[in-house]
Amino acid sequence: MGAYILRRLLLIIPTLLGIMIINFGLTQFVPGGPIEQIIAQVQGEGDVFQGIAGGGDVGESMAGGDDRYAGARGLPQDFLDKLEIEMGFARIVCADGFVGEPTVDAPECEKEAIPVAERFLILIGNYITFDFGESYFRSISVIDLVLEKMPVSITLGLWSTLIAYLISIPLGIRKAVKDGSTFDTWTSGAIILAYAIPGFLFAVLLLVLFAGGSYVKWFPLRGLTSDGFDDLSLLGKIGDYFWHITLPVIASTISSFATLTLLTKNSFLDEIKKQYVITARAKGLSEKGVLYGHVFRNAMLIVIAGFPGLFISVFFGSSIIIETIFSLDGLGRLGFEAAVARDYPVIFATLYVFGLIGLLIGILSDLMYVLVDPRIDFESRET
Amino acid sequence: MFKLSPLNQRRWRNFRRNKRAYWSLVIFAVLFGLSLFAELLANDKPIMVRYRGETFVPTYNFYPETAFGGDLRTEAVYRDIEVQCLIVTGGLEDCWDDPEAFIEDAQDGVINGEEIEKGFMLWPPIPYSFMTVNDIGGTAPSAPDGDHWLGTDDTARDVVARVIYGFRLSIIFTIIVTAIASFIGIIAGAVQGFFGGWVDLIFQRIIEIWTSTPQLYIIIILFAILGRSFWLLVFLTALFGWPALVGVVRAEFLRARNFEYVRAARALGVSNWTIMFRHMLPNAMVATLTLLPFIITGTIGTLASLDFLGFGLPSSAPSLGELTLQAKQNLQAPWLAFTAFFTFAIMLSLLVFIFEGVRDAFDPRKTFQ
Amino acid sequence: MTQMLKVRDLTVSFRQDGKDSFAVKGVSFDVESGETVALVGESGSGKSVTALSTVSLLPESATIAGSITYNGAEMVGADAKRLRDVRGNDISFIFQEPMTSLNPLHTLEKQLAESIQLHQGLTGPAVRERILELLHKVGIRDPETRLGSYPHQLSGGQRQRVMIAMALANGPDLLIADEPTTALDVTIQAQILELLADLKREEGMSLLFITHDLGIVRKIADRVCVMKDGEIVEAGKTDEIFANPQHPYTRKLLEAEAAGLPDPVPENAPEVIHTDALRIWFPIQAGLMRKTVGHVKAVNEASISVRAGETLGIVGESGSGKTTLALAIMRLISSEGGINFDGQNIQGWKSRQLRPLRRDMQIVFQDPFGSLSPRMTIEQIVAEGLGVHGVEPGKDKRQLVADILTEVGLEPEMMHRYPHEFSGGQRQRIAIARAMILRPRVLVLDEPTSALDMTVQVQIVDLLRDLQRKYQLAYLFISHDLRVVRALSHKVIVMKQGDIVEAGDSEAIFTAPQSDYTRALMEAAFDLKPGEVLSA
Amino acid sequence: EAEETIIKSHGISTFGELKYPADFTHLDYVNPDAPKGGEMSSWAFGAFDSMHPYSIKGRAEGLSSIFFESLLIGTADEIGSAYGLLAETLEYPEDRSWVIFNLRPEARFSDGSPLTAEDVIFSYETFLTKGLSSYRTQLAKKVKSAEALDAHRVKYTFHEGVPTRDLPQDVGGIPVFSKAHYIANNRDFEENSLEPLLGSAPYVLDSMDVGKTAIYRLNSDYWGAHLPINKGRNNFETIRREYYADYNAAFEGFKAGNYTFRNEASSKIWGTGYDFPAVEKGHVIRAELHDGSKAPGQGFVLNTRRPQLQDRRVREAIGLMFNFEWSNETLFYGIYARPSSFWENSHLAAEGMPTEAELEILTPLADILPPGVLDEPAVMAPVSSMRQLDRKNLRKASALLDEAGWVVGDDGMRRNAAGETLRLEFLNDSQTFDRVINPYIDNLRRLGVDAVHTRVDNAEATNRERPPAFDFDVTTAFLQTGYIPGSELRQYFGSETADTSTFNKMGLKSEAVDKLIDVVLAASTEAELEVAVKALDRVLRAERIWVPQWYKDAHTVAYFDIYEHPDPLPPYALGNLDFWWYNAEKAEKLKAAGAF
Ligand SMILES: Nc1ncnc2c1ncn2[C@@H]1O[C@H](COP(=O)(O)OP(=O)(O)OP(=O)(O)O)[C@@H](O)[C@H]1O
Ligand SMILES: Nc1ncnc2c1ncn2[C@@H]1O[C@H](COP(=O)(O)OP(=O)(O)OP(=O)(O)O)[C@@H](O)[C@H]1O
Ligand SMILES: [Mg+2]
Ligand SMILES: [Mg+2]
Repeated sequence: MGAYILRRLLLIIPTLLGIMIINFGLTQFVPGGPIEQIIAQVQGEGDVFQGIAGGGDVGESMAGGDDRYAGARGLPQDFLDKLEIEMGFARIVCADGFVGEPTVDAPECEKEAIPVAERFLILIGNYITFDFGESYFRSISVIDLVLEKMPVSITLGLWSTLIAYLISIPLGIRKAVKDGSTFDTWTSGAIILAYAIPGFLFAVLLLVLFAGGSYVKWFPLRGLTSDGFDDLSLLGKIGDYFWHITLPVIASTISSFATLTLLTKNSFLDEIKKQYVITARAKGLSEKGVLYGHVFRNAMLIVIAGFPGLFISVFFGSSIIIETIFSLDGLGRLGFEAAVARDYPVIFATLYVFGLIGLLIGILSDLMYVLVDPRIDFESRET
Repeated sequence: MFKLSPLNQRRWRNFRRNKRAYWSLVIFAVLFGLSLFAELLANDKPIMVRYRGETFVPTYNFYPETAFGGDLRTEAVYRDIEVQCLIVTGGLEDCWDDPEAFIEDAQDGVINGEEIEKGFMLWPPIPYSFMTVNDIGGTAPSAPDGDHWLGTDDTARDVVARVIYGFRLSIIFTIIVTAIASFIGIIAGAVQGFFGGWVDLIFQRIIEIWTSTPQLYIIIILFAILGRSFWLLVFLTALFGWPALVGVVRAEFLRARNFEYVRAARALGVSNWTIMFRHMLPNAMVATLTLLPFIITGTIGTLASLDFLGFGLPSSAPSLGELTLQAKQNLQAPWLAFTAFFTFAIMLSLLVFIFEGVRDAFDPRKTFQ
Repeated sequence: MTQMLKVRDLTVSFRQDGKDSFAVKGVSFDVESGETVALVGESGSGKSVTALSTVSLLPESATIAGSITYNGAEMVGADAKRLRDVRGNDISFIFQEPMTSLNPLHTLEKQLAESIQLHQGLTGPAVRERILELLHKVGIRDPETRLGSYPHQLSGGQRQRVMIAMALANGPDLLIADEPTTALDVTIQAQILELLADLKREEGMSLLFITHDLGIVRKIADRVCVMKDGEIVEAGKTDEIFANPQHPYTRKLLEAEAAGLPDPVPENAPEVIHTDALRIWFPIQAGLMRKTVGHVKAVNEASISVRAGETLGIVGESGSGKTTLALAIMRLISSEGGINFDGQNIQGWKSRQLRPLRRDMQIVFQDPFGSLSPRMTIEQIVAEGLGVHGVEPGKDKRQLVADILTEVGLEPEMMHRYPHEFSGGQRQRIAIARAMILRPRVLVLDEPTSALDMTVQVQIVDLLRDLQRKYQLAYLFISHDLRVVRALSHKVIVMKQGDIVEAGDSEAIFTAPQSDYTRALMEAAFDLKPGEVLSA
Repeated sequence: EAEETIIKSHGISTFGELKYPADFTHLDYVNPDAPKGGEMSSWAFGAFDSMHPYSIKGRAEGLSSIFFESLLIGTADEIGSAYGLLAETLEYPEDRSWVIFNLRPEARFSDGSPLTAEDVIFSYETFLTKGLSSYRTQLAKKVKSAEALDAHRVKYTFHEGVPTRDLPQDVGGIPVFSKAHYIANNRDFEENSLEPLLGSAPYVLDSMDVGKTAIYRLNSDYWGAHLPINKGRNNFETIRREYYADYNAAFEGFKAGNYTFRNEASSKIWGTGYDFPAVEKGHVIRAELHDGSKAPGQGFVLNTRRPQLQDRRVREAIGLMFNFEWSNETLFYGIYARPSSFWENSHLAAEGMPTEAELEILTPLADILPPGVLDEPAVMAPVSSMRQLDRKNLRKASALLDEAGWVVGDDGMRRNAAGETLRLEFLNDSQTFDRVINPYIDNLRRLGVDAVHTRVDNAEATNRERPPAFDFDVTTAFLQTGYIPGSELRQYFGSETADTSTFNKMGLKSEAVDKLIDVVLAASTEAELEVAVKALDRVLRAERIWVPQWYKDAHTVAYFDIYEHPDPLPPYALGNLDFWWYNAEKAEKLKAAGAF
């Protein structure tokens, strides 16, 4: 086992490298790069979220604003060159004997594109030293950027997974025990309906019904906390926090019961009639004792072993759509925005860091298998 | 005739005994079967046209307007009142002026005292196709009424027609994708779990690399190269979908390979693949069977969210995802939301019940009344 | 004496595929307190079902009619709470199939501790003490080192003893023991029976004992009920029944005994199996990192040899490595040392290479239930080997299956059923049928008759002999039932703690055992006085 | 040269005439007695993470330029005029080859420190070296030098040979920030920051909740409150901006009174959303206020680089198939108007038959003009019936295409002699346009055109629409023209830029247009300019390089009944942040009625 774990740990290196190569390679083929995105931005074209947020209108993309400031529009080449250099696509080379600060403006210097392979090596070199660079579009290091978005993602991830598990597992077990009863039927119906509700529609519905100006206004429309959060007492803060997250958490949880509940139910159905369960019953254990003490571990291998993975979803579990609707700024939006805006430092760094975490969690999750079921090992079975 | 083995007969009987599952299957089959003939159910071309004694079948054939006495050589637009007038009156020139009145007049077969060759059109029950942009005399989306039973969407297209075609498209899409993805996923998971060792180590790494590839980029790249199309999306969704099952199947196999009956099968000299698929898979199917209906609807959901993000099917395609998106953007038109919700809910319920029935039918210990 | 358990007109039917089949048809009997009642009878006659129905442990496909009262309280249809209180505390169960009856994911300690804590409220070190005491009583060697083991790390007999320990943990008033000693060697068996007798004597425990071993019945039972086809065909005092059986079936049962000797092996018979100092050590791993901290030395340096048409009996104490050795020879677990089949050293062959050989080397597993795929019907299971290795031309697969089922005493109509719908003995026969249908040249039989009543046992022994004669089959026959071993084996090896302590011709070993251990075995098995030997 | 006449004035306009004399007391369109106080709150889309609007990094708060004033300031009722704000007066020669601004000595930054020539020059230089690209290059091309003559005088000298007409206004419009503050805080102009630079404007940052809310407060010590140009303006005590990432949420926020002023951009919400309780109770006022500003020139541009689009008749036929009337009614709740001209909704749009003066310019170019310019009225956008497919236009378009050699084949598709179909790909990067484009495509296909719709993401669209790719047939663009058109016309319409300009998306290369642009640029009086632009407009329209889409000629606003505004509004601004004011009495009443 120790050897296996060591092997897995060592394999992280080529895997991460593979991930980076594939992604880096991919970005070479994506039509439009960050420079185009900046051009689009400077020209005042649509926000990347307008589509998702919906409700935008065809008349709205009318560019406008400060005509005078923008002057006659146009992006000069030297500006684009400078962007390229700044973003690491090119560098300045100067003729021999040039003294002073190299700039594109100097006649002896010119811009030279950096070859893809070299760019990749530079990137990997930086990453090995955990230097992830800055976003193209904001003066902030990628790590800070991610940390900035964390609270929202953790909030949504944590609470919705917690609620989903706390409800689904007992419910699934009960359904398994009462398989075929009316209870089973109506709960199935309910969770399926909940699953079928498109999450974002539900979110909007909640918003309109409980936070808007047409019906009741019990909950706030956006954000994680109120404006005066810092001045609140501890209790007030907690209250304020939960007050804010109620709607988004409900919206992001509503559809997550179905799979887990049914998975629990069916896994239990499979185990519940086995001989060892009868043994447990014969011991005089209570039904709960039998179900949770004996069947659970046998039936829920997948679910239990999924717990480390769950941990990830706790951190990154928020959905872009829920975030958008409730004006929350989390990793969902960050990721999508970075992808659409071709903000490569953010994309690569998040891939790298989350990739690394993911790989470690993968190992943990496999170890969980062994912990849950000691018969499991990962060796080859050629005997 | 295809004959079921006694065991499968027993399973089928068990399935039928589960009323809920059985009727879900029947309803689903009927709905899907009907939707296969969507062109005859909802179309902006008549099923049949009778013009000057000749019969035309526009659903499947191209006829220029000139074929009916019109003046354009492009395809006849049967919903146009002028074209309708031409067909009914047998091609009278006067149709250009006041077609409504002429159609009225032609009902008795005589116009201005002259006998005409009266024609007719046989329309499908829903005389709109999913792409038909209608003149609704107001602002789209328009509310349900006699013409448009579920109203129209924000491009003034009939929602019923879009749901019929959308149902077909979604089901075909998801069936293909799910079949491919679960096939690959199950095999991959099974191989990994069963063989373990280096097979597992290498395969897992490949999957890890694959799943951390930004799918959006691959979609954008391929769209840019190959253009947006149904089959490309099928391909892409399957490509991204298969790792979903690998983890669970692998885990189940890792466990099941230690069971005594696997050893017994091995002692019999059964080949590895048979052991995997005859002995282990049926016992490692719980998660798969449970997840399958959700994978199926989830695939439709994927399609929807791609539409949502703007990387889905072309916007004229009858996608249920687009309908949901519209529902969100047009809160003033709740019929869109209701339609989307009910379509999804019905589809999902049917699927979940069917698969529950399948699971039960395959469960040796389940008793049926 | 009071009537502790009173069964009246018990009828149990199972619902299968829409039809009802009756397993128990109107059975009535009593167990009085302090009394031992033995339930004997044909395999599949409903003994286990009857026992299970007393505290409602039957699967939901079963319908129970009639009445069962325990200490005057009705158990049929009793509420869950009531059943819970009775189960485990008042009435304890030893299940027929110990291999599958333990929770595979719980350690011994946990499984045992659970019962104790539940009904006795003990905690902490007291629990552990009690567990060790129990394990010791049931004859588990070094119980401390076994506490952390999982069931799959134990031998069949060890598991069975854990089951027994679990059942005795709370000092039940009534112990229902469904073939509790099938996987135990005779010395341990004697120890267990002694233990039960002690409990009965000291604590007035009643015992409902299901067994095929009439010797045991004679030794411990006060009364006997004989079952056949779901009915009690005869009941009465043990002595009377044995002395004067009324029902023809009872008579047949009493008479049946695997007797006789195997046909001699032809002189020039080729050697088919041969092992060279085969060694199987299981690593003992600890911690999450699974570091190997030691080894369970299951088999040390075993060298055996079997010729065509020859039977090698393997006997020895429970946990001595018999099953392990058998599995290693079949190349189903890894081992060190040479394994020769037909002169080829197959050690280290890939499974693909081995596959063609499998037709010729088959095994009947000790745990029949576990070895049957739960979602396959008997037909599929039995026919599977044919599918792999091909059917002789002109033969119908289903017909072959039906034939072999008949030969092992099962009705061919049952072949569309799933494994769990059979009785323990029936499953064992299915496992035999599965192996036999291939007519292998080497057959390993790991306790193939432990769950069979005497009549069927005789039938199987005859069948084995028959086939051996006809096809020159070689058998490796593992059993605790020395009578059967004697009836079948040409040669015998005796194992103890992984070592072969004695090997030689069957007659020689039975009549002139050399080692102390063998001698002790013989004495226990054949009721000999110390120092006495079996006559030739 | 000494005999140069130097003009010294309180303001400057493109062609010389200023509406307001030096001693004006207040702007005509403001209410000089407007009360001060209250709060103006509105919403914005998305989130912000910067308070520095002059860097491409970060998402700057939409009003974050509010902190800065410039030397000159424009008004909402005049075009091309600017009056001194930080500058008391300005001096320039007739040829405007340089300009000197005399700063108001009392000018102060918000922290009370004096604003001097040094700050002006520093700001200018910062913009020149680190400002947004477009700004930078424009400045560098035009301004030769900038110097502080003394503490309150700055002089800009312009390059020779560049048109100088607008340059004094251009340099006078540069925002001024405090040099001392910049240096003390170690700022980098190119990086985003949440700490605004120090400016001199009436509003200062009150507080913010990053990404969610920004509040600006009127500076009670504002140095310029007494200036006539500021009379009746800057009336709100605070200005609050609320960010929402979702349109629905934003609208709900308004309904609930989280903010009180909404410039409704969505025709859908305008058409259907305003029936909530606050409207019904009369708490919310819904008004369509006339917008006198020029339409932004939004249209489908046709890429004339494509072989199939080189024929003007094909382009006309394509234009005929867009049914604006139907779209407006069915898709837009009827709130849009249709532009025909590139200068729609302004006095510069050509109308009817060419006038004498226009003919004077056009006739010499008769040979190279597109047909119909001289003898037909200015091209108007086609009018369709309310039926989605207008048969009249369909026939007309069919005839045009037949004439152009695209004939209908047996499958109903049009093909040219080479057998190619008439392919037309709409490149679109906005989901909201789907419902406009799809019916249009539907119509085109009925015409036999092989029209398809390709939706791509933003970056890809930019990539394909820009040089060197120009890889599209039809796309939506803004052909932005100015009230006083200048050299940008070349970028939009000139042949020299056809292969390199991001703005000449249609790839227009027309000699006549080039010549007319020269005429426009040469215009020296307002009247001349108007005639020249109209002539140009006629030709551009006759080229049929676009299918005009729509524009909105009214501000659709909704606000809680606590604000008042001058009536009538000036033509060129809504001014809700500028010259509207707060009615405390009404506000009390609403509050009492529980509106918030
Ligand atoms: N997987 C395993 N891991 C560790 N120890 C094991 C494992 N399998 C068997 N053992 C140990 O090896 C020893 C031999 O077991 P084996 O099953 O061969 O005994 P056996 O002779 O067949 O006994 P029985 O008669 O009770 O069936 C036992 O002590 C058992 O606990
Ligand atoms: N779950 C079940 N479903 C259907 N039939 C069953 C089921 N369990 C047992 N049977 C049948 O009931 C009958 C009685 O079974 P039972 O297990 O009581 O036999 P037994 O007397 O204990 O036999 P053995 O000595 O072989 O263990 C058998 O014929 C068996 O096939
Ligand atoms: Mg039994
Ligand atoms: Mg054994």
